[in-house]
Amino acid sequence: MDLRDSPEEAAFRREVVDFIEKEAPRSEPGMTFEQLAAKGQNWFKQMAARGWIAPAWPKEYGGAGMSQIQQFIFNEEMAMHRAPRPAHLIIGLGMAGPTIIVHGTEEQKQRWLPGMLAGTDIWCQGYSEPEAGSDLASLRTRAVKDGDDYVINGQKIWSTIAHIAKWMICLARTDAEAPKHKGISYFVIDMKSPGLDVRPLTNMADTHEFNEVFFDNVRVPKGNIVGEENRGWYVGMTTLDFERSSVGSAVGMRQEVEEMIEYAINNQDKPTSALKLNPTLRLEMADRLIESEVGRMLSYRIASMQGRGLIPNYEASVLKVYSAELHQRIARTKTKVMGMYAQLRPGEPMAPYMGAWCHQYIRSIGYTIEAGTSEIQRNIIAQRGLGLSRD
Amino acid sequence: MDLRDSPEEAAFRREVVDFIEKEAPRSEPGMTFEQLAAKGQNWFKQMAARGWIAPAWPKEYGGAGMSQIQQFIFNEEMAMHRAPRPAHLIIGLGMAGPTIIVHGTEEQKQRWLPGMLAGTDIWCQGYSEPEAGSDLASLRTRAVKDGDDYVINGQKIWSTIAHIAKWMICLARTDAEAPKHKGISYFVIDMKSPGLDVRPLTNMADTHEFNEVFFDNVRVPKGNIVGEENRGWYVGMTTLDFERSSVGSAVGMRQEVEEMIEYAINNQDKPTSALKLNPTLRLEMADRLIESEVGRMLSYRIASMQGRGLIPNYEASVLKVYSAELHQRIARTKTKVMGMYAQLRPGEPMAPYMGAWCHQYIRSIGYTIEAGTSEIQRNIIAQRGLGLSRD
Amino acid sequence: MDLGLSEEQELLKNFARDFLEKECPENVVREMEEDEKGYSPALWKGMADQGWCGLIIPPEQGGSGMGFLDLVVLTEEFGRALVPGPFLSTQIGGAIPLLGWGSDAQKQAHLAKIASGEEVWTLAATEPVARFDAEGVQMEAKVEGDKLVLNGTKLFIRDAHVADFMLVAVRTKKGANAEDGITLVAVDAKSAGISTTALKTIGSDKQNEVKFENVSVPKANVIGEVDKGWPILNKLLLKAAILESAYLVGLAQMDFEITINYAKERVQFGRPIGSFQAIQHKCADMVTDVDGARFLMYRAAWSLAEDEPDAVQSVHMAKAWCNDATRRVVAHGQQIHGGIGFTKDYKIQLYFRRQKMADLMWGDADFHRELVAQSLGV
Amino acid sequence: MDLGLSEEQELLKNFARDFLEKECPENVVREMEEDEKGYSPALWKGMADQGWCGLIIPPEQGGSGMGFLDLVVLTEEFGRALVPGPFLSTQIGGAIPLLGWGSDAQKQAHLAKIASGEEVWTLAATEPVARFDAEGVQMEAKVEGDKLVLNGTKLFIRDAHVADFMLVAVRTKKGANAEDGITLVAVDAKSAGISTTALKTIGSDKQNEVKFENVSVPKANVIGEVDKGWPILNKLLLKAAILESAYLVGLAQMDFEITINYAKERVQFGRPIGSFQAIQHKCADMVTDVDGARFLMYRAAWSLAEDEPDAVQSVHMAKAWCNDATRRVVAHGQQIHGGIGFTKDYKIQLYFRRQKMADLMWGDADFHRELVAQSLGV
Repeated sequence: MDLRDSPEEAAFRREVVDFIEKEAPRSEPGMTFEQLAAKGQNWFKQMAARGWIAPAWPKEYGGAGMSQIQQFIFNEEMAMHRAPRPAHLIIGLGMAGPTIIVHGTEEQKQRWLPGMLAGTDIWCQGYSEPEAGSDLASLRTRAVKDGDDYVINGQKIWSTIAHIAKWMICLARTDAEAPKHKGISYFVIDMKSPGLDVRPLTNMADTHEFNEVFFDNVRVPKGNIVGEENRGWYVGMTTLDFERSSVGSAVGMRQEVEEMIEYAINNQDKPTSALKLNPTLRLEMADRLIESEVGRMLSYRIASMQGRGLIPNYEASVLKVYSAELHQRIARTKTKVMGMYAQLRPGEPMAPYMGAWCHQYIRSIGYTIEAGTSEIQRNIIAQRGLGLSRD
Repeated sequence: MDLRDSPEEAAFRREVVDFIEKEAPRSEPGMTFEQLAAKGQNWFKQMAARGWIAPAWPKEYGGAGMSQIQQFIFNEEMAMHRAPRPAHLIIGLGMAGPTIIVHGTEEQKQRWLPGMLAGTDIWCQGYSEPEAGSDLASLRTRAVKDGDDYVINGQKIWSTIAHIAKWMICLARTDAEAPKHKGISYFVIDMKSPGLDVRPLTNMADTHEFNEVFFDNVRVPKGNIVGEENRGWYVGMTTLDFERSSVGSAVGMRQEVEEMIEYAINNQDKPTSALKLNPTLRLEMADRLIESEVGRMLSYRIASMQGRGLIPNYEASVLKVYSAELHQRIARTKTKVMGMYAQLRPGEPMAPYMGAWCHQYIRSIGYTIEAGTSEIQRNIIAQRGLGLSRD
Repeated sequence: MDLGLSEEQELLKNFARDFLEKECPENVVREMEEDEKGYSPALWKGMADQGWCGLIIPPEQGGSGMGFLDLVVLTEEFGRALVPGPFLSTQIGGAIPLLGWGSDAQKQAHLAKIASGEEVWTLAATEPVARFDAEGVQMEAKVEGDKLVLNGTKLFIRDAHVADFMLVAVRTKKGANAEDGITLVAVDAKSAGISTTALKTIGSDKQNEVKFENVSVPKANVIGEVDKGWPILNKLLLKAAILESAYLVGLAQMDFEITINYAKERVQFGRPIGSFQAIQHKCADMVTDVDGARFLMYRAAWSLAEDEPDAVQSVHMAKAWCNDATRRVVAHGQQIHGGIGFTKDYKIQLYFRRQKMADLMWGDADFHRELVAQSLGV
Repeated sequence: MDLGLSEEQELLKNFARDFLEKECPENVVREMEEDEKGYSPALWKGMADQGWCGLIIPPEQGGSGMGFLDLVVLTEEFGRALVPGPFLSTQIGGAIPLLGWGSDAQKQAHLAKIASGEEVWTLAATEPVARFDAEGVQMEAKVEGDKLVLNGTKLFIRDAHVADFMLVAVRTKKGANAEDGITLVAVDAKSAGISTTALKTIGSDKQNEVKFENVSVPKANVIGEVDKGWPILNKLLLKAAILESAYLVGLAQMDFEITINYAKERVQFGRPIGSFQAIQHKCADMVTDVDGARFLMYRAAWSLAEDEPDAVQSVHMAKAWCNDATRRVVAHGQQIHGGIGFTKDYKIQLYFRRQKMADLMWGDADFHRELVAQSLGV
């Protein structure tokens, strides 16, 4: 048990901090994907030059080959310094890339990985469908072999940034007769394919992250299947595991809470000060700080396990459900810090923090839904983690 | 909508209050069943003389024949004045009696009702078994016909005050082949029957309320079946409905919270004052007061429905689960009011309120379990009340 | 003793529900979010024709002659349908104060016009300090002869942009006791020196910043007496809190019903999600919260209408609980809906956003809880 | 950077678990609840023989030479097994203060005896005012020549009835600053004028009222300096809070494990209750709370052991969270057990009752949360 960096870790942390302090712009509240991509362009290039844009990828594929602990340090410092992450590239770098590295052919790697690293190719994901959300394996988008192609028909939903993506990783059913997990294949689809239609899906926070994607006889060459035909479910699960084990958000939470406390303190002499008007708020803020520290420890725990070569089981789901729910509580406490001003949305000049906290209050509703609802996560913890039987 | 008493209701309330003020002793914290029975003897006789010991029973059977609203007023005033209820008689008066009135023969009524009213006969209940708790219908105690008797073998558990009871209402299986709800009969059993063995079951609050009851070839005359043979499940459900619709506890909660606040205020000048040492406690007490008022309204709602001749459906379960969980929160807040002294148990001279609040902190754990766990109640609300399908 | 609705109230409720389902469906609510005025004159006229604008105004002045409790019942239905427009503002800023404390001349001049829907009013109480107590009223007005001259800013004023009159709380005297020196004055919204700027809010209701620059108002427009406005404003704020609570109850009830229906219809893993215990138990908690909120609100509304000794405490209890309980309800509503509920196109988010709006308006739960604690002497 | 245990700590933990499963099974715990002494001398001897009594004492004084973090790991196992007896009291009242602030003579006189299990110590800090801050120390002692004379009452003193020495916090000077004028003095429990009365507590631990009547103690028994005891006591209370948190973590872990096993075995409606989603989700929340409590406690223990700048804040965080999280765990544990868990005969209630005991000891969640808030400057 030692929370201090080893000399090597400390050296690495210094390197990260130096780099960030020298090169990184600061995140600003409420930036869109497009604004982020524009503002961070040079910064993301600098990251890519070091392989740091893909910290987990092996060096041979252009990543940084960081150990789990190094990734943790990297994530922590990025969050502490509010250095922008290339959120528009995350599906490529965080999900598609790692999956292709594990399951792809050499040719596929050569074809797709460089564009991800260069930041030129934006990727998106086509997993969920209107009737296949938590029950993803019941997906109905069909891919039928026709010569050297597959012809895809169906619909995907919640495809983040599909509207600016060049490629999509997509699960489609290639064998309608097989048991539901065993007839699915994992495709890479060119978003410019004829018959593919992207329609924006504005969320309740009034932002456009998600899209619906419709496939009307979209042809995909068979060379775009990653892994074996009909084994796509398991290929796809690799991707989800990558998604789940990313512990970045928990690390940033304490930072977020401290920012909130700082705001409250800085404004405590104003007549609108919530600290003055609401005597329990200081204790509520203390609770959020404690809880964010618990979240940080739950992610340290995972990094520690990985650092020792252990494979987290239920621990990632614990972190996911805990962080998502805490994020919602933090968002709510932030509204209390703003009092009546909490209702002012982005675009309203009087809104504190450019309305970002109001936006977050709404946006955070999605945290307990996306990437596996809290209900599904609790099922996983109970069944996979604790060995309770399925009902 | 009118929360004020009608003139008739006001007159009745005056009558109740006058009677209580004139005759009733005050409840004391932490009294056992035996102490209560002893202390309240004269008072219970007075109540019986007016039929008020069985407020809901028809007058023809010696009850008060009170309307639902009158019962509500009666319960409310009893709670407000901390007048002792004949808790040792409650299974007879509140469950067995009403069931016999509905399902019993004239002979059975003549035989059993007077002793209940006179307070001479204490009744207990034999429903649950070790393997049949929430899943009561899977009970396995067998009753086999043998001449004019039934011979009973098996075991019951959680039989409150079986150790001082004269009679038990008991569900036993009379047809092992029938579907599980359809082979059960409702018996009245003499607790002095040979082969019947009562063993005390001390609870975690270190008090003896519950018992295990063992049946080793206990003979029960067939005249002791209430209702038809094999229809006992439905007879028994009548009893449970009587249990569920008793809204007394919710009415008393606000009284309890006010008592707590009074204690905190009375002690606020002492150096041990929790109000002084714990600045959030006042708001926590305010929350308990608000919540107790919600509980009171949820029970008013039921009384109002009954007053209009409507039959509550899920509403009784809402009240049950709400009250039980609130009771636990109240018990916890009380421990905060006492600070370190909260850990002192009954029997410890230094314990505030004779240790009753410490006892309540432990005892209240049972509230969300007994008479249908909160899980079962929520199932009932969702399925019976909201029409969601069973899984 | 009866917590149920009277026959008349049942009629009002059912009629309102039918009317609003027809006249104020989801698409109207959505259109009005984007609309500059924020309400449909046709719907407003329809509501006035039903006698709702004058619900509590006596028949002699063209009203329906019903009472505050009836208004509460109607407001619940407004919450259910998320009715846009200045209805509540006009009741809180106009009908209630005029009826309660207006002079005969003031009543004569305005009540009939309010009842007919001709006049829109709003209460302009809060300022940039955004507090609901007497110290929140800081904007000054100077009494000059038979006029008051107003200077300053009011903030978070609903429907000020379409109001004909604003009931403005001003400070006419400064002293140690903040409750002394507040004056309520009815200001013609067309007066020179008034400017309003719309705010972009989470509830897409129409709140405004209102600036007063040397706005001159006849002293005859004072409601009650100069410097003695606080008891009136305080009472008004209590009534407003109850009406907002009623709105929250109606809103939460509908959120709950939409959610239950969704849980019955949405199939995953080969069965309706409403058959999963995790969903069932959330639904059970939702109905408990909605019911509890409704009956606590009724109880407070009744106490307030009857001027019972515990009226003030029970209003604080009700708003505190309604805020918290309905927040839990709409959170469950979103969670049970999952992804679909997170889209702007689906209706449930309309409820989630307005819950926050109504929660903040007239004091959040912490504010009212604090006042409950004070009422206990702790 | 590593939150895991060292190899040595893993060994210690596993060995302790095995030893305690064998030597301190449920029946021992139950017997000691009723026992006047409250612990079994044989078990105490066994623990001393394992080197546990002297775990943090250097080998030169007969100890095992391990550190505070190792003591934390061991304490977790004590919580798991609900080990009765004055182990923690002796560490908090004796080993830790003597090692940290004792004179060479004091160390010489006592450490070896503590390590061998010969001497039992306890910290006598709290009084009838029952506070864990400097103002809580009000009992006076007069310095008379080379003696201190103690008069007053200490309350909630664990194991005082079997202690050989008590580390008593007394007030030797009164002034505006409560932190000035506190003295810590080691008092021989057999001194004339001391009387102890056992308290009947929810945790069935052995707490006492201890009365001091003109108890005369050599000045040489002062730990640290006269009047300057608060910094020591404060540090001791922080360490005590962490050890109590570790005890809570172990206790909650075991409560959770017992409950999971019960949920797997108990059949109702033809299936294990652990297959019901309502139970599964409670179990998922339990493991989240236990894990969170453990790692936050480790983090604070490490900071405290290393004297990190955030040590004090992290201890307050840890005790606040451990109190609340373990309370949720034992409540779920009871609920999942249903009726059987409500009986005195079944083991789960032993955990529920001790959770409350450890929750209250060295400051409840509200106390520590308040200190976290103060540390934030709000």
